[in-house]
Amino acid sequence: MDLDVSTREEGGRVVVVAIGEVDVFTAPQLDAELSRLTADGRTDLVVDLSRVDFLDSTGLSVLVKTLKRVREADGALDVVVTAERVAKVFRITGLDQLIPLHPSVADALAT
Amino acid sequence: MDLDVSTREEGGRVVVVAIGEVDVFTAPQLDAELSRLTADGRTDLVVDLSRVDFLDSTGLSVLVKTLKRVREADGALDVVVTAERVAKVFRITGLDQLIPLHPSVADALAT
Amino acid sequence: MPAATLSIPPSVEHVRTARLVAVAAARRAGLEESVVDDVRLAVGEAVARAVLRHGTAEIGEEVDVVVRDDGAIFEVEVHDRTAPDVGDEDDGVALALVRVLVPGTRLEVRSPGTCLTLTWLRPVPA
Amino acid sequence: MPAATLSIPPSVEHVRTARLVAVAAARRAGLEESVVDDVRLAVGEAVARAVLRHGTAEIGEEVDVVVRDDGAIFEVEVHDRTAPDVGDEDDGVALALVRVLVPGTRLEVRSPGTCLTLTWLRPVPA
Ligand SMILES: Nc1ncnc2c1ncn2[C@@H]1O[C@H](COP(=O)(O)OP(=O)(O)O)[C@@H](O)[C@H]1O
Ligand SMILES: Nc1ncnc2c1ncn2[C@@H]1O[C@H](COP(=O)(O)OP(=O)(O)O)[C@@H](O)[C@H]1O
Repeated sequence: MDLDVSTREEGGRVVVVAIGEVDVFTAPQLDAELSRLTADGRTDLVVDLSRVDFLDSTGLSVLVKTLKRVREADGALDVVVTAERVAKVFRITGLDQLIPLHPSVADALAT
Repeated sequence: MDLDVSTREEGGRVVVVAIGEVDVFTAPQLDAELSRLTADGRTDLVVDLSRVDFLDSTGLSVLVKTLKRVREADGALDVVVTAERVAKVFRITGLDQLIPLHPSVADALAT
Repeated sequence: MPAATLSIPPSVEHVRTARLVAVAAARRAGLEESVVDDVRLAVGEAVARAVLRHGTAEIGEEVDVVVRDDGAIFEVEVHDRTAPDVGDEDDGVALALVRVLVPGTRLEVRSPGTCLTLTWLRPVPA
Repeated sequence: MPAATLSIPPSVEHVRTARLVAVAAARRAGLEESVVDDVRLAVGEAVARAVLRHGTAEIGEEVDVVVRDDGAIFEVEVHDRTAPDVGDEDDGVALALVRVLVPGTRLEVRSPGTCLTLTWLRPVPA
């Protein structure tokens, strides 16, 4: 209801699209999808947050957890962020230093 | 902040565009603009509510008041409504029988 | 326990806050989006009525809104603190609209004011 | 009088309601939109922390949120009903984020629980 999570393949990577709000209530949905993918060995991930208008620390924790799993498997995690409100959460926690942020999926796939 | 009201001329009529929510707090803004226009003898009006996502009975009262003034001056009042949520308020009060509703400004001007 | 209990000052700028809370709770309760629209409008009218009555009666205290999501019903109570005979002219259209939107609306005297209770049936969970 | 007083059940689905109320009040207070973003995030973290503490301590009672807009300051108090020594592990990131966003954050014991007070300076009216 507040968050919609879907997955597709594009440019040889797995793109996970989140739409809505990622918070303490909805983050488990995103966590479930990312955990399912990494457990399946799908560790070359782009998480598209361009249609997410709110993200809290629970959402960041899901991404940090995913980053660890992806790195252990020599995979990669890129995140697409467009809303300044969301970008700010990455900046103030310093997470933008650990996870590459991109302005579009095309940009994330081109790296 | 919650409501923005602006006025322009188009097709020989005065088009008043409301953007936001028209409720008990903001309706006085719409009332002020419509009262100013009718007091100036501008009584051939189109009120564009296509970007209004909420309208309560206070908003309806402003339109009813405007309708009376416009009729007294042999003018006309047309209203543009696109959101079902807003259309419903007109329907359940029967105000759609008194005020012609249109799907677009172009349509309102063509009548 | 109510899904939300909200108190706001009796001024029209705060009516929107009550609508936001009621709509959020209605979505949580799983009401259809068209019913959520009715909740938004009816609660807005009921709270506007309460705020305007406080204005007429020159009562500065808060208006209270209680949202309940209990079993099969979704219910919103709007409490004002005005005497029942206050300003029955001004809130005519608002109250009429509430009654049309929410057939089971109850208006009671509940000290220290009046209480308008709006009730919706919740769809049975699948 | 507070701009809004809200009580919610201690479950994560209701945290969003508290964000909505705080954001509506912040806009009414005339805060800049970038500050409103900080209010949304910080209040969300503070209320999530309170709700999670209630979960850890198995306390079923409500979490209370009081929003004040008094003169030069805009302030949000989040009251939980847990003992101060409950679950200081789980709310680490949330609390750290609140402290970064809102430098004047105060965490106090206020019976029957803890109270987190977030304070923003309001721009002087033009
Ligand atoms: N917002 C954040 N910024 C930076 N690091 C974070 C953030 N959130 C979590 N972390 C780090 O990620 C790790 C795991 O996060 P946490 O959510 O606490 O664990 P888990 O995902 O196992 O529940 C911790 O080491 C924590 O410090
Ligand atoms: N929602 C509505 N539907 C139908 N008629 C309405 C509605 N709102 C107001 N009216 C009618 O419009 C007239 C003026 O409305 P009202 O707001 O009470 O007066 P005023 O605009 O002078 O304050 C009244 O006769 C009232 O019945």
